[in-house]
Amino acid sequence: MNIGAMTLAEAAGLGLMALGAGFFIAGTVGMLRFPDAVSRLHALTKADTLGLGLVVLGAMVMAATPGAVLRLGLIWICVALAGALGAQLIAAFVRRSGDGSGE
Amino acid sequence: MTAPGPDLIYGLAGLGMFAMGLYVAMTGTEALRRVLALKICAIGASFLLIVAAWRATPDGIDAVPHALVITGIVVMVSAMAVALALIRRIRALEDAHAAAGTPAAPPRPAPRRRTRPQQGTPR
Amino acid sequence: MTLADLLPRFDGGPLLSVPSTAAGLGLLMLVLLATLLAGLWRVLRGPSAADRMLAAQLFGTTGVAILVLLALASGSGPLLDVALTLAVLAAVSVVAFVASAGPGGGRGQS
Amino acid sequence: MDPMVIFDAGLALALVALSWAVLASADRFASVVLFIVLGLMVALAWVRLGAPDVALAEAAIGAGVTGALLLATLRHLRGQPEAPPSPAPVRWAVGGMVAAVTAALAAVVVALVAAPRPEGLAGAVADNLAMSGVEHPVTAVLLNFRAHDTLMEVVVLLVAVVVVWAIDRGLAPAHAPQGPLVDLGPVQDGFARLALPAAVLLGAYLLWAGAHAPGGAFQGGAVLAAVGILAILAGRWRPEPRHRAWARAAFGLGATVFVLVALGVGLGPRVAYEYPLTLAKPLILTIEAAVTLSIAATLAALFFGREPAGLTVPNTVPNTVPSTARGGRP
Repeated sequence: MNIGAMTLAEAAGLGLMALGAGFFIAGTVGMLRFPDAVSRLHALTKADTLGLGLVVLGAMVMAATPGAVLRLGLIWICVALAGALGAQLIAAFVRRSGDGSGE
Repeated sequence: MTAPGPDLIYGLAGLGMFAMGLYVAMTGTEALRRVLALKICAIGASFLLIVAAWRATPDGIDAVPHALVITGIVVMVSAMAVALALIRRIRALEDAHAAAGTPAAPPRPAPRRRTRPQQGTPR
Repeated sequence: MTLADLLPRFDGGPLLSVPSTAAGLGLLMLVLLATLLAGLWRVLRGPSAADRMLAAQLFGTTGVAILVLLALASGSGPLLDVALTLAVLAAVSVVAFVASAGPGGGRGQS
Repeated sequence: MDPMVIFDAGLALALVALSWAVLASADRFASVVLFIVLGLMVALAWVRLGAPDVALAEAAIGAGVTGALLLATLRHLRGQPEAPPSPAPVRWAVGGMVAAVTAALAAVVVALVAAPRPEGLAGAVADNLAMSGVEHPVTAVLLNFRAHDTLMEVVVLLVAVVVVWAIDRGLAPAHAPQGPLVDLGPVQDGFARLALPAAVLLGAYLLWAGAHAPGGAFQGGAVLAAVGILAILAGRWRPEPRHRAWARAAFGLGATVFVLVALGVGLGPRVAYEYPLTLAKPLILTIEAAVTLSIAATLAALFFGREPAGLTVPNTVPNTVPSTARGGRP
């Protein structure tokens, strides 16, 4: 395989992953700084899921084998689903118990 | 060797976990925490095995220690399940005693465990 | 088995070519680990049970990302299976939490 | 490899700090959640140490089964006051002993790290891998070279579920709730419909992958058990007394097949588990499939935590009545 193309793919993958890591940082900052549990849910559902999506996309660009690409896609789908479910359940729980305030 | 390798780093970390787990398992007074302490102790011991395997073959898999640790994980989850069942059982017996001895015990939010007839309408 | 040929084996290292990529991946892993460590503060502090569970979910996502990076850096496909297992099981603990926290309460609603 | 050294050091620090936090936290719920997070980090560390099989087992059992088990038990402990700490002399004595043991072990670890690399058993395993019937060394060790260990492990699981069922028999009313614990709502329902088949597929895939890559009976069984746990939690499946016969069959299946294969091989000129080369792979896969089913059923039963008996409680404890159906769900 052409070496120039490989490094280009790797550079693109690393760039996507770095962007994803930025979203992870944003998610953590959000989780630390937002005032209550319900707004902290944003960090889980949006920032980290998007961050993982970018990391997975970068990994797909770098990983050449179809098996790896397939599994990376499955990983992202599963995490996104779990994040959505978790956010919904936790939000319902907070609403039911009413202890979501910062205290 | 300038920088410490993973063997030293994780070996010492595993040792620390082993020590903390052992101490709390022996001195703790709360059952659940002692169970957690035992599991942490087991993780620390597993770390020593895995580090030994890593030292033998850093680039491959030394399968015998790995198989031992996998066996240990499954045995530990069995032991943990039995311990937790015992804890639940002890709690049930304590509740039964409390209900039998002092009917005016402070109400506990025990939603689906059992209803005490003298408590009137449940929440 | 044709499917087996499609899936990368443990010893196959086709994912990585240049050392600079390894350094980049290592740096990214460090960043993700740092966000994990910072997030521990939320689990320790709470204040509510929901906050702690939320942070734990977040750690699951970050851990999956670190595993993906590790799989790339070491070129071993089966690490993706570990990540996939974590991803599939990510929901179990949160469902167990909400179910066992029971109607109307975190802990200590006395 | 400089970033990776920092990564290792950070991860190791996190492991120690998390362990301390689990053990020292005043809040039971916090320590259980921290413990779940600890399991995740341990899996990462094991990946770093080149043990993907162990990481997979820890991820499957730690993330799925153990966390759910602990959270379910936590519910029963709600409202229980914390016990006072042990008396100071006990703590000092134990602390001294633990410190001495740890110091000795630390000296051993440091000396071992400084020593030249040991040979290990990897070479011996690799030399005989071709005769084991599988291509993955860990599976070869678990189901061929040290199959007796694995049989004992399956028996331990069997004993555990027998004990757990025995514990909850008799005096007090059963401690587990009936029906779905809380109404988890339509989203959860849809998720269960989607996730349960996916997880079943993943479990089967891990079982199959174990022949040539990390994976195998324990990891696959743990993932399948997580399916059962999700189904129980979501109220999609409720263990009932009439399921007991099936459950017992599933618990015993793994050990039975394991022993039968040993007897079948051992009756010939060979010793037990010295599989004939042509039959090795089918025999190992048969054992693994049976063991996977057993592990899945056993772990799910351990999570449920008691025998699914009817609610007729023997009339030995006064002032308790079996829990009747309560609909008051907010």
